[in-house]
Amino acid sequence: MDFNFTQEQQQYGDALRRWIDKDYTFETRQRIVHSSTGVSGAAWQALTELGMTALPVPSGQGGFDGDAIDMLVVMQEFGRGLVVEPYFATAWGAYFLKLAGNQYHLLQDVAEGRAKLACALGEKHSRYDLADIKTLAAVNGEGYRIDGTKTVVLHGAQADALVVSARSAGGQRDVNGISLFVVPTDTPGLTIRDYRTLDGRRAATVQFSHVAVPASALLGRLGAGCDMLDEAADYGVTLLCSEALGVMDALFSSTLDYVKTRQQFGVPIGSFQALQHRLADMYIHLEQARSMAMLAAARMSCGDPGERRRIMSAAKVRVGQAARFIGQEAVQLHGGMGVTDELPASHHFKRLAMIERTLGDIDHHLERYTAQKLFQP
Amino acid sequence: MDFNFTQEQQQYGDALRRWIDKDYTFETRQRIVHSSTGVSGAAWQALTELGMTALPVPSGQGGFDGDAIDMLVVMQEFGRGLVVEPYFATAWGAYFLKLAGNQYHLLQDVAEGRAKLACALGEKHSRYDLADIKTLAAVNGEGYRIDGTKTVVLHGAQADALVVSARSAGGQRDVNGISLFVVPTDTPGLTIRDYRTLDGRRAATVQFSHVAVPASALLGRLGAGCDMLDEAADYGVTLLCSEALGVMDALFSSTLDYVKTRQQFGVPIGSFQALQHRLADMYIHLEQARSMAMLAAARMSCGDPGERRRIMSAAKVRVGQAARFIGQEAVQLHGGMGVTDELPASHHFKRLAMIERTLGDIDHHLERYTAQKLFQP
Amino acid sequence: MDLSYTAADLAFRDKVRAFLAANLPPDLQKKVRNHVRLTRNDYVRWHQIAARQGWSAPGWPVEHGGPGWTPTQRHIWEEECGRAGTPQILPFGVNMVAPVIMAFGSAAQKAHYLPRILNCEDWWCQGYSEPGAGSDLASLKTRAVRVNDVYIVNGQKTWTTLAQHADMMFCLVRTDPDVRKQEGISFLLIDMTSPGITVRPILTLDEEHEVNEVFFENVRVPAINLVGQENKGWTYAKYLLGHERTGIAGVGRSKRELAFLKKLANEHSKHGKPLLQDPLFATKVANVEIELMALETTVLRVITRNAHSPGPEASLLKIRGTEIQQWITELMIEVLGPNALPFDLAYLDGDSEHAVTGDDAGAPLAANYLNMRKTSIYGGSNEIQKNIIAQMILGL
Amino acid sequence: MDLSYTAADLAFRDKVRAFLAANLPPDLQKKVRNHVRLTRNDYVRWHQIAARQGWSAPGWPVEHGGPGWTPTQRHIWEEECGRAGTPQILPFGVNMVAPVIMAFGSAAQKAHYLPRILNCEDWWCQGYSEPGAGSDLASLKTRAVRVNDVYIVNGQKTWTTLAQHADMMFCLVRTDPDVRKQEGISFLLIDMTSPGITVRPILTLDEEHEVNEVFFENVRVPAINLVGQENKGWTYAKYLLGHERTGIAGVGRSKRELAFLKKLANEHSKHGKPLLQDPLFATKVANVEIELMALETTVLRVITRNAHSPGPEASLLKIRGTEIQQWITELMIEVLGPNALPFDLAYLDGDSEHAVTGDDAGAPLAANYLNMRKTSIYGGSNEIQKNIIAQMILGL
Repeated sequence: MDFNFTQEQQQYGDALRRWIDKDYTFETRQRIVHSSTGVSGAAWQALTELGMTALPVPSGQGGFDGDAIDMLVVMQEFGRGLVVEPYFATAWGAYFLKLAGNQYHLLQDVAEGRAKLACALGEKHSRYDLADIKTLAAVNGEGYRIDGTKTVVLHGAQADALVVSARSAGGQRDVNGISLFVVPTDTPGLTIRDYRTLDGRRAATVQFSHVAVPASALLGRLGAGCDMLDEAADYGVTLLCSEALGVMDALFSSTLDYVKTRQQFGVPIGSFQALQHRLADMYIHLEQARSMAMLAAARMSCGDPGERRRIMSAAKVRVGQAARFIGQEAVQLHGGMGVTDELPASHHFKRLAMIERTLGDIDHHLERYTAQKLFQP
Repeated sequence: MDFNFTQEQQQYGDALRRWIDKDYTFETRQRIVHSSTGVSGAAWQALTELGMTALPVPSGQGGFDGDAIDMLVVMQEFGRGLVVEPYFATAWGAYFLKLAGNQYHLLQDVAEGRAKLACALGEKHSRYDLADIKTLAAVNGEGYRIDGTKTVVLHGAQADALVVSARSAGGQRDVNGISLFVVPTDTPGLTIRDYRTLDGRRAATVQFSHVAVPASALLGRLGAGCDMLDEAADYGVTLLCSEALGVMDALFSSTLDYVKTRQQFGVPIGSFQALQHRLADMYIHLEQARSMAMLAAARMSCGDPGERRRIMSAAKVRVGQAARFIGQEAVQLHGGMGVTDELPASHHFKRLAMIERTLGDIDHHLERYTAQKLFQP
Repeated sequence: MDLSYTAADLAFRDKVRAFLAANLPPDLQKKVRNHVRLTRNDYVRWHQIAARQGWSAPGWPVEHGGPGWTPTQRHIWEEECGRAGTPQILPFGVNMVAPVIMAFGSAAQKAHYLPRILNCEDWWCQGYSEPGAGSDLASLKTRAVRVNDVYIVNGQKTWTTLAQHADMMFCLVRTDPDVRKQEGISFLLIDMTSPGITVRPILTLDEEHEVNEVFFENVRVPAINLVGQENKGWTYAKYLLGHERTGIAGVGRSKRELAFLKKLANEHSKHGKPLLQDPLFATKVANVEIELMALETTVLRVITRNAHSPGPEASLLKIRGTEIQQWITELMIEVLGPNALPFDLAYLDGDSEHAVTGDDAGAPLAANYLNMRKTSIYGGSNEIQKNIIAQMILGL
Repeated sequence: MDLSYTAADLAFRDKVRAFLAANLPPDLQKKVRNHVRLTRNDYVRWHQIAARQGWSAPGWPVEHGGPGWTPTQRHIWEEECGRAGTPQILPFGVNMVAPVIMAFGSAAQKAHYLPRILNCEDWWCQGYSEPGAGSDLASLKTRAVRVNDVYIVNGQKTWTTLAQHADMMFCLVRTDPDVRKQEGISFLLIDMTSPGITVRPILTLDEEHEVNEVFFENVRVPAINLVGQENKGWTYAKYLLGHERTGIAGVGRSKRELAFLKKLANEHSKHGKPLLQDPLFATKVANVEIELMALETTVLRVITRNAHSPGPEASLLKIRGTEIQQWITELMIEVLGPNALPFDLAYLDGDSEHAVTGDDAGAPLAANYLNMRKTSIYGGSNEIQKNIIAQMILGL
């Protein structure tokens, strides 16, 4: 049993952190957030040079074949640094392509920083149930025709291609009949409406009107996309847990700094025992969440879907609980400063609140956890 | 709007408290708990003289016609004083008789302290669902024959007569087909196995083997006992909430005394801010529970069953939450002393834990609350 | 003990309801109910509608223009306004500076300011907190030096709510730096148009301009604007703190928000069924509803006992009231799920008719969740309230 | 990073499992699993079975009779014992006094006591807490005065676990009352059969005789029973505190109890369906299971980093470990519902074959809930653990 990162992992984590400290400061980040696109071409270029875009891509397509543990190292840093670039969306999308095994060119473009991806899976009504799909995929000559509307597509407008779920058969919430496609964002019939998200990022409503795609756009087998969706969603969960861990680390640390510095009644407020005990509770949450984020990254590739679901849902639950506790307490302990837009703390808080609502909240994953066979005595 | 007790209410509350302080001290109480019957004839005699047995009985049967608010005043004192006499069981039983309207003699005996009652409603499997009944009542000549086993009958072995629920028709969990009877405990075929409860009281397993009762034993109409059961259970809930309030008052007050007196590190432990904030939380719980116990007592006779259910369930939930928080925190703040048998504090804690499991726990009543039509938007 | 409203109370409630039905402008009501941010004019409009009815200052004595209501009637008014969704009548004038002026102000101050407060002719803001003086308010440093018949004020206030709209500020300033910190403070009324005042916005985490920093550079304040005696300002501030804090629980408002939450949860579904029927979610809603039910009863217990100043029990009401408000906003974004992510500033600020996502009711809720984090911090943080309970009620 | 057991670890686990399957007496296992109270003999029997295998002191160095296990192997042993349901090997000898004797004791003390501890020939108890010295242990007052080659001990200890069975006590006594309170304390080994010792039971709230008061009246303790130097006892006590606290999380035991809880919840029904399928209840069980899963990983992180003394992180393990234990016992009585009320002392104490209610598995659970309230109080209360985290880890 070994909880250490390899030297190599530490190195690229450090490199990423150095780049953020130097070139992606809070002020820079805020400028990017308020820019028209909400992302930075220069930053993407830098991330490509740091090998970040290649990391999740298989070596066959010019990538570094990074696993979920490698991704933990980098996602932590993205979280800590509040990076708003479409890295999560792209890495998550790449996982679909990797599972599909037929999108070598696009994966190569991802590895080399030429292509960004986004995942258009949710719909207005679907909440966290990714199998709840109204968007239709009909056979159309050699290919397919997609119609429907996807909502809250993270970095949809910044992507070059979208992974899209659609129903080629079955009823609205059937697990069978789901098909996955990859669709370039310049495909005719696609309308993308970009907007800001609460945590300073971008998302979009993506409308498909008679969008024709070739047969090669299909990921996996027609109507059998459910397992791929399930596994890729779990991969997304471990990325988010890893990112949340970095966010919480930074937020806890700035809270500690704040209570040690902020003076009231002639002493640092961190000398008040009631606050000390709450900080101790935050610390316990943080370490328990760290354990679960690590466990999730380590078990992502365990090969047993039941065990994978169990651990990923457990991690999302536990990290979600920690995120809520640490986030809310950090704001409270920062006092007035905690509710301004001016400190990174409130942006860390917002990111945590939004991670909680991405790919399933605490209740969703508790329910999924208890539905697993492994939960039975 | 008026939250004050009448002068009369205050007087009998005070009289009861004086009697407890003088004749039902903690030491006396402990002796009674460990005696062979677990109750005291002398105490019952004193309670009769104080008018307590007459209080819940209608004036037509020699009682004082006390309502749930009157009962709040006395149940608080019983809670505070950890009285283990079968008062709750008897008052609760009397409510059934009052609703039935045909048990004048027995009610008169209750008022005059000659008869104690107990309610044999639950069964091994039934949990908090009082309509989940296997015990059968068959027509038997002019009367009925009862067969079955009732469990955790509070003060069953100390009672002179039992209120019993049985199924005269319908399936195990049907709301229709429930009949209620009153059965003297010396009726042939009754076997009562007495045991101690965790909070120093008595309960019993009561077995009915071909127990023949006359037609006059039926309370209300045959097979239509469900509403009566529901209303009487709500009455029991308000009594328990009132008692719990007294228990919490006493427990909170002894905890406050303890932290003001107990010295560690050269100061009273109540000077530590972390403990102060927890005591403030206990205070908030206590006051919120007090509000709900008062609201429940005031609404018990509101006349609208939906509203009654809603408020009684809300009160049992809120009082239960307060009881758990205050109980556990009080033990913790008492340190080692909190887990000994020697202080009233741990007995107050035990009583709260058992009240929580009587007539529905927090989850049961949350579920009942959300099932009411009034919960819908 | 009788926990029902009297016939007179019920008649009064009907009167209030009728007034609100007839006088609350639908556009304002829609904004409030939909959590769209209000403009200065929105607040003033509603205040003046209430004032025309003589109801803008429910807690004031009749002699100054109050309606002469009982505590229960005031509670009913607050509750009905909350439920209907009126803009708040901001407390800075009516509930904060006015009672101090009534108790300690000069005849001229009373004659000038009170009618103007009643009718919202002046917009007041509160100059209390400073960068170094938050929970420890008495350590404030803003300096006022008397020179003949003016005070020269220098220093800085912060977290000043809606100061960008304000005509007047009531302000705690240090007039004697050489005594115990509580003893050298005075209570000044400052005209916000005075030269030397700079108001700098602080954006809150939901990018709202609600609070400000206010800088004073040799601001000249006429000495007649001193309330009461010099160096006695701390006494007045404490008087104010114990005054009129029943509305602090926000029961009426929370009832409206809870009803909104339930409606929302009924319209959103999970596995094809309304979320409000999901046992986990329904239970959370029930828990808040029960807590609010308990709090309303607690409020009524407190106000029927102690009409004007609830005393330290107000700390309980503040803590639980703000927690309930926060829980409700949290549950609202739980309902939205992933649809909580979009952030539509134009719609929030009332600059756009509809939300970019098409979900007008849902769009402001996540920002609302963020915004409401402030409630456990402002007005004496909930930690300070627990200290007050421990000391004043529990004797620790 | 690799969070799987190695092949060697797995082989070791199989060996432990095989040992337990062959050697854990079924009657003991049944008692433990069913929460029936253990006798002195029950504890001794199991300790000696483990000793015969050489496994009674997993943390000891090989030279003193330890098995030479890695931290992971020790964790596996604890976990497997917990899951199987062995009686606990009580910590007072093996994990508490023994490391102090090894580090600071004389050669004669080592030679005499260590083998006897290994084989449970002496039952040890811990003489630390006093009526006035709980969390503030250093303020202890029990006095030892040296007269020639004996110490004369007078005073009182309290909360002394299972002292009624004890042959020996390791005891903190005050040997110098005139210096700073931490500096006048010595560490004595006291024969419990010495004249002048009185052991008085304290019944816990579940009417169990588990703790005691121990009174000393002119008890003569040979000076050779002093460990290390006079007046250095506080150092040894602190050494002990930082030592061997990984088992403190009780992960294996909690796993067994959680499995028991699930089985119980599957056998009890609500509305005709197993309670474990009720969404509210299942969610609570899942929450505890996930917390335990996280804690196990945290334990492994701590022990693989810091083999022998986990340091202040042990406070985290103690807090969460005891909270999980308490949550599980609380959920058990939630399962029982009204059937939690019966209190069957005869069955609990092993004096009766079956519970009066006929529910052997359920009968002890409410008493168990009560009993486990102690865990957040003893061994340094959870409040003290939070102080340690704040000071030692967070630097506050």
